Amino acid sequence: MSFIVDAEITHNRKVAEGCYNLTFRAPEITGSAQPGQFVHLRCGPTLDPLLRRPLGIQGVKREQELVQVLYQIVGKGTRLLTAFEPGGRVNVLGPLGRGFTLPAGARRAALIAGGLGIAPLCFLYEELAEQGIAVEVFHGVRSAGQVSAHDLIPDGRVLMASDDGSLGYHGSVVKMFEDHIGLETFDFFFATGPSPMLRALGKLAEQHNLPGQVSLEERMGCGIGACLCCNCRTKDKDEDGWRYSRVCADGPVFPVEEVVWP
Amino acid sequence: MSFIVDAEITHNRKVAEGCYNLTFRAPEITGSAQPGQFVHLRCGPTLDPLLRRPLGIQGVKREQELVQVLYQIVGKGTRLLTAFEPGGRVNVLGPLGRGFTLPAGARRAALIAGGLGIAPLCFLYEELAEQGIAVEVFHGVRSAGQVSAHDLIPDGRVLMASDDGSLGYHGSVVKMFEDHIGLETFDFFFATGPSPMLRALGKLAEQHNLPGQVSLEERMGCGIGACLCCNCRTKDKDEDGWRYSRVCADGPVFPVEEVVWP
Amino acid sequence: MINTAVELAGIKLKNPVLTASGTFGYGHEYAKYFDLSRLGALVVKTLTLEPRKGNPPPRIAETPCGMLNAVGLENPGAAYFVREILPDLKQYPVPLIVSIAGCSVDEYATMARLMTAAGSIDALEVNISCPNVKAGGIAFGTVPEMAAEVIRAVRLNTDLPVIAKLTPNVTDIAGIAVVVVEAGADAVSLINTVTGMVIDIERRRPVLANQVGGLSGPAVRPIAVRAVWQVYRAVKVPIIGMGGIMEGRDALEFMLAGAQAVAVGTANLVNPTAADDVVRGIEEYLESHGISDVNELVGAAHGKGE
Amino acid sequence: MINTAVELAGIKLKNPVLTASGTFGYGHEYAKYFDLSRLGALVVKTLTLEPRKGNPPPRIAETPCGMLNAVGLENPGAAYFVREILPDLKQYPVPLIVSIAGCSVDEYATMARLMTAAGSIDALEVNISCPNVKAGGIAFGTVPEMAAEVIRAVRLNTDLPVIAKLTPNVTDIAGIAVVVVEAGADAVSLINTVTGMVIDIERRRPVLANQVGGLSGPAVRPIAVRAVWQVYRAVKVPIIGMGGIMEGRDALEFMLAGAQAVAVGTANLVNPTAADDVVRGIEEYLESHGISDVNELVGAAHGKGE
Ligand SMILES: Cc1cc2nc3c(=O)[nH]c(=O)nc-3n(C[C@H](O)[C@H](O)[C@H](O)COP(=O)(O)OP(=O)(O)OC[C@H]3O[C@@H](n4cnc5c(N)ncnc54)[C@H](O)[C@@H]3O)c2cc1C
Ligand SMILES: Cc1cc2nc3c(=O)[nH]c(=O)nc-3n(C[C@H](O)[C@H](O)[C@H](O)COP(=O)(O)OP(=O)(O)OC[C@H]3O[C@@H](n4cnc5c(N)ncnc54)[C@H](O)[C@@H]3O)c2cc1C
Ligand SMILES: Cc1cc2nc3c(=O)[nH]c(=O)nc-3n(C[C@H](O)[C@H](O)[C@H](O)COP(=O)(O)O)c2cc1C
Ligand SMILES: Cc1cc2nc3c(=O)[nH]c(=O)nc-3n(C[C@H](O)[C@H](O)[C@H](O)COP(=O)(O)O)c2cc1C
Ligand code: FES
Ligand code: FES
Repeated sequence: MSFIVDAEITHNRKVAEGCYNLTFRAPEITGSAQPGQFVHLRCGPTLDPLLRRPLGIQGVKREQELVQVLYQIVGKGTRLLTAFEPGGRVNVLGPLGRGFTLPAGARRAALIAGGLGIAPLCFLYEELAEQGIAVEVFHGVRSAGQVSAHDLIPDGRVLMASDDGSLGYHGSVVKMFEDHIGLETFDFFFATGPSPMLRALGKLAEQHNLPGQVSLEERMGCGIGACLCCNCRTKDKDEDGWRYSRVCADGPVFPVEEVVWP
Repeated sequence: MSFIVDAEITHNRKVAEGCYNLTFRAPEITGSAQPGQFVHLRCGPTLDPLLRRPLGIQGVKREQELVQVLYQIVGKGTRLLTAFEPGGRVNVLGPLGRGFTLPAGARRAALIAGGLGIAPLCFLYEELAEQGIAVEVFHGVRSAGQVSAHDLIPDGRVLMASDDGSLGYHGSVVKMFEDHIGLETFDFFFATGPSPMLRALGKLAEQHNLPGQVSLEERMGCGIGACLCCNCRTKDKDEDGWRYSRVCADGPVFPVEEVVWP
Repeated sequence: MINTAVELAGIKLKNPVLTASGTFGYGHEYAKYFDLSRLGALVVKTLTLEPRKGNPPPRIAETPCGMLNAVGLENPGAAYFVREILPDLKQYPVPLIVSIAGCSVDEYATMARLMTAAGSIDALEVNISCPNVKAGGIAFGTVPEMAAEVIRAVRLNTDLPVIAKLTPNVTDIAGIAVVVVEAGADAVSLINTVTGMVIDIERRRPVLANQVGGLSGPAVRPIAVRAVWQVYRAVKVPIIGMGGIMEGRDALEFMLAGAQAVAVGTANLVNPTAADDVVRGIEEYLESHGISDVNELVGAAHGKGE
Repeated sequence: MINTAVELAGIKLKNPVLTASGTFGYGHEYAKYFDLSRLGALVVKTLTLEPRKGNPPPRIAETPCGMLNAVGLENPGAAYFVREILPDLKQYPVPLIVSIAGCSVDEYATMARLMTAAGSIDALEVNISCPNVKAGGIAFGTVPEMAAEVIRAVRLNTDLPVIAKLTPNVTDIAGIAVVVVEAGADAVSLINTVTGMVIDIERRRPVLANQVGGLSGPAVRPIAVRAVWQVYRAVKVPIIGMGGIMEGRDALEFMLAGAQAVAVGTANLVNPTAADDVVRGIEEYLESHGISDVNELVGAAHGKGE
């Protein structure tokens, strides 16, 4: 079930260069939101921009009925979002999509994020921690000064990687994770981030036969599975070996082995 | 000379149902603005609405470099204007158009306004008062509770008319003014308001051979005389007896005897 | 009592608001957000004989007050639709209009036969924007003779009302309307999307994998209203108007221009309750303006003597 | 050093940014807001042989991210232009392109002769969106043969570069481009406005006195970029791209699609310095992307093998 809510904004603050934390009150959403699901936001009252913007749910505070998202200024829509003020309203559709699911029997999980992909993993982290799953977080950023899992998950086991080496491991988070596969054993991984990173991780998972789930991103229209605008390839038994799935409704989270990488 | 200014907003308050007072700081504009001129405003940061909105200048405070306008919620643009907050910015082009001019030798003037047409006449009133011209204000509104010249020009000689009789004279402001033509003599009149009112006044002026100036309204594009979108008919010596003038650049104020009423 | 019911090529609709093909899936996605029986009729995503995978991603690009889509007629095919989806659709007490397309005249004819045989369908909307493979990929809808041929073939293969859906990508949309009506269309739908393109200046390539896409949304509304206005003067059959309808007042523009019914498209993507909101907006206008029958508005903007 | 100069049908422009005819008057209104010599070239409001009063008001209506205009080619006529305006225009050190139109092929020919004789004009832009009185008011630009005939007549009556300005209200704009180039056009300008309509639901009449108007502004940009893309593949002559350019990045979309130059139209109405802002935006893009010559961008979105 999902809802259209004119939600009261309680926070909209810069947390790092170009990156903001938006919190709004939406009991309809906190009631059922699952880690890996997203919300679809209108960025203003006019017809420009026209479409909603999808943002992963970073966390919910069920008692206070608050939903938190973390967003980065990319273009027109996210830039307009920065002008939203506490006390004002944001029109939200959600929670949407299929979130992460924990396979039966998994005891140790790796959470692997690139950039702001860390947001939905914060939510997942909390749920896994509650269920007593051992979790290690691998987070890659471009450089120090960006939002980092260290700050978002202060009590977690977090390893940071940065492209420029200014924070933690020098290199890609996938490479850092790869180095760890030999050292530790994970029953399962959950990953979010830009498409090239997930693709690299997908190859790695295949090589090492690692089960996991990845959260994909694609440009969206409706967000509810109706317009077929957010397609990605997934494995299928037909002659081509693949079919199109809808990131918004069949995903955004897919079992890594089902994804056909572009 | 006119300017494009990202002006700081100092006030944006409701003054009557559906009617707001917007004040912004724009030394470029206060420097040269004349009564009857207008400013052309952008109503938001996006492409919707696309066009600027013309609003007459209600007054300027030269020392404080403030420009005041009075606007009424009509549609999309003016509705968006109500959300502008002090401290924020409004993009203004102005001052634009040709304002009122006092004919040599005039000693007694009538200012005749319908509805929010009163705004530019407030500015004119001040200038005329400074020049020692005797002024009587005739203001027509739909009913009591709307912005009235009584409040805007508290120290002036003001006569109110209302369509429903709830304030002052019961009937149109043109009719009220007509009743006064016999009683008093005016060298000149200045009028602003909706087109049917000005047309009625135009006929009256012709009958009584009263000289005056009227400020016309038309939908505008550029506001600076380039696009030819804001045409009105004025008298001309050609075979048709009229030509198109540009409300934004040849007006908005025209000598009443030059206007060809639709 | 205010009447919002209209008749469309023999089908009685409780109000003039339809969903635009392709923007409302097969209905059930939206049933979560409002009661579908509030609609005048349900128009489903275009179906073709064989399943189609459609175009690779990205399929969508936002534009000022609009969007481009290049879904490429992804659909599960006629057989699957009849077997798996149609039975489900019957649960909604609302007239059902099925949109069909094909890459050859024969395919259109077959689709008409199959859908008619399937039963519980109230009308066929023929999407003639499909490329004609034989004519080198030129859309059927852009050439009067080809458009007429498709409609004739459909007409011969169904006893359901036939609605021809026209593309605006032509010099003379009224001319196309005239020939499809002569060929047997009981109504015309307009407009389909306008061909457009957005280029990503960082990648220096078109945003859409398909390069060009179909422009829809409020940006095209003036084009659509004009098309309805022109077609209303050219043909006698009812018109279903669409293109950028976001709220009741937009729908009213179309009706005043001559549309007997309207369809809500892109707005569904922005707001899942949009179609219902449009119904309500029309009702409110009729009430506040003291108009007792929505049919009075149809074509009213043409005035008397024109 | 970054090069922003382009060549357009033999004219050297210091940058690819022009003004779109009809949105920049005869230039001097804008000279108050920025130095006109910043422009690649000045394109003035379309002129006809006789003065034209144009259409009654209202001539403008706002639409989502766009506007309709129905100015109706108001202009003071060729003689007045040559006598009163042209001498003034010479003061601006910027190439001058004069837009001409007529209601008959002869009138186009005469206009070409007059303007060529007037001197100090760098090129003629031929606005073929004008209705052909002999052909019952159908716009010259919508029928390939008529478009070609107009361009041939102009070509025979001038030694100035001839730019054909195309209308998007056609099924196949690339086809029209091909015939006007064959008829002698040295360049093509696209797009002119898209026919549209807005209805006032309170008055229940079209907003514009002329009923229909021309849609322009960001709303039409995807249509215009697509047109440039298609025409670039069809002809070898330079293209001047326009339609909804508000800032540098929009202009770059057109160049990447194949435009050698761009024109800023509606944006001038929204912001008098828009054309200058576009020049600056292009310069900034070139700098920040390390591109030394703007010509490298022309058509770059078509990729290599296509
Ligand atoms: C399921 C999902 C979850 C996401 N979660 C987050 C998150 O938690 N935090 C965050 O900062 N970003 C997230 N994104 C990306 C975010 O949606 C885009 O950055 C945002 O839509 C950009 O909008 P814009 O107007 O600023 O950019 P513009 O480039 O102006 O947007 C133009 C169009 O492209 C779309 N678009 C642009 N980039 C993306 C993208 N990467 N993915 C999908 N659509 C895009 C926009 O939605 C819009 O329709 C998520 C995307 C998806 C699909
Ligand atoms: C010279 C001049 C001075 C004006 N001074 C004032 C003033 O001091 N206070 C005030 O409240 N109003 C004034 N108006 C009218 C004001 O411009 C319109 O009410 C306003 O533009 C409506 O915009 P909107 O977006 O709210 O309405 P919408 O109806 O959504 O606007 C749609 C389009 O129509 C135009 N439009 C609508 N109504 C008018 C109108 N009456 N005149 C011109 N264009 C219109 C808009 O500018 C816009 O382009 C003046 C108009 C002119 C021409
Ligand atoms: C995502 C999307 C998919 C569409 N798919 C179809 C389709 O399958 N068949 C069809 O006839 N029209 C299709 N259309 C066109 C719409 O039905 C409609 O004609 C057009 O979008 C204009 O209306 P709008 O502006 O309200 O969306 C589609 C439009 C969109 C936006
Ligand atoms: C108010 C206005 C007047 C116009 N007048 C003319 C004209 O006289 N001749 C012409 O060829 N094009 C004319 N046009 C079309 C523009 O030159 C341009 O082709 C079109 O508006 C698309 O560009 P834009 O979206 O940047 O405005 C006019 C456009 C507008 C908005
Ligand atoms: S965004 Fe519409 S189906 Fe996914
Ligand atoms: S608004 Fe452009 S000329 Fe007056």
